[in-house]
Amino acid sequence: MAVRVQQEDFDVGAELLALRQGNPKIGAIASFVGLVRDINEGDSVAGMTLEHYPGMTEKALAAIVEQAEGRWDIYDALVIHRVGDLKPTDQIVLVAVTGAHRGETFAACEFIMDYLKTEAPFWKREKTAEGERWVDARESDEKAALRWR
Amino acid sequence: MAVRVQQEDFDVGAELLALRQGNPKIGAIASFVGLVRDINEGDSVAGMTLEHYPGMTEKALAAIVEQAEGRWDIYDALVIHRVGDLKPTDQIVLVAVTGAHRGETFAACEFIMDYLKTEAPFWKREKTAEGERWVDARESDEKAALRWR
Amino acid sequence: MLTVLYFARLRDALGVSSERVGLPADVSDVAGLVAWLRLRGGVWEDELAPGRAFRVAVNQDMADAASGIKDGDEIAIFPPVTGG
Amino acid sequence: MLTVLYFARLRDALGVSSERVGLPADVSDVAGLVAWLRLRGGVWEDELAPGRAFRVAVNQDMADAASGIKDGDEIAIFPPVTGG
Repeated sequence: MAVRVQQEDFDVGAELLALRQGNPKIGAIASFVGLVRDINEGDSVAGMTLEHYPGMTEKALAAIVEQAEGRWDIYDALVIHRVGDLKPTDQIVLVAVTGAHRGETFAACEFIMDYLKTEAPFWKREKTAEGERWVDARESDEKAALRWR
Repeated sequence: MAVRVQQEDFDVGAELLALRQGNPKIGAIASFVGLVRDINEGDSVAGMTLEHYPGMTEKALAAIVEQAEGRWDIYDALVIHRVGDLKPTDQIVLVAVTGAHRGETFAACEFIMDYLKTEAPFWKREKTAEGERWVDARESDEKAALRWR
Repeated sequence: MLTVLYFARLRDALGVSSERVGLPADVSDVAGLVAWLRLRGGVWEDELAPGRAFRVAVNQDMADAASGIKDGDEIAIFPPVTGG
Repeated sequence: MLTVLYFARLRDALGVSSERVGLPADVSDVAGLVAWLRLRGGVWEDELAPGRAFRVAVNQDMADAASGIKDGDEIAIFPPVTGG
């Protein structure tokens, strides 16, 4: 398991390759990439700043991945989440899960994303034409996390 | 939408980048990579040959992607499936789906994989220590496809 | 005439990958064609017996027993698929 | 002493990112600490009012109203998270 919080961008292809290297029992890799969109809540977005709670963020992400590992038969999981200033089309987050079969890797990958959205201390501040604003939490994210209970 | 059946390997990072390039409304990319494992049904596997039905394969894959596009609010989808001789750790298949939000992209990506497994005319022939054998279809794959009905 | 294609394990078992056959007079659907092929006996009777797992496509679309067949069609018979 | 951290919109609204406070004598859980902070009035009363959406972590673990607090703890108060 690896969890990284960083300002730098990441190379999805290289990360997936590193994650599966050396384990010929892996038959499945499910992954998710979150990107900055140029629009949110109907307003055009010029960029955003991602704030986090250093120390707790890494701890929370590791706990989420551990839950996934306890729940599904997977081999490994990787979470990379960026912080700092980002602009539209920039990558925000990568979650990748390896396993023998696809069902477990899909479920674990989606579970990690859903929990990350509601449990990991990150906050987005958007730049729009009307100025900067903190992004509000979405009820749909709460619901997405609740369905795994 | 793009569907490719090819002998050559593919570069996941480059494919995902190409898929999202030019659309800053994309907030989510769910993807799946299937790999050749060195073990199956308890036997060690030295390699496999993937046969397909040229013409129908591409048509079947396109029909599956169209179903996904009709069912979920996604932007684009890509399916690459290799044929010919492959060895353990080789990439077999890539399915990638872009959209505004993660829920739709996860669902569409898993749907495409589940249908590909039961509807697209590919057949695997494995090389084991006891010789070559055709891989049997799995009941679990039938069940995985049925849950989308 | 029909083009009939066989793939994978079924092609190996039947020993033929493709053939051209005249549309038999009383065959108008997949069930009829399969029954007609079974009349060849031997491996044909075994492999295409009711209850054996095989799939049929008509003109590159998945078909079922009731799917119609007409002159000029491309029929394919193959085992359940195992890609991905 | 407690270390109390504030993040994101709450930090901006309260105008403080971190402070060190003596553990108030009658405070033993998250609910007690929040009630004590509300006594500061003004934005504290507004932002930490019952029904407002905020989260509290104790020693970097998500906590709830009943979670215990003891001398030396690191408490963080922040809005619902919006990463990913």
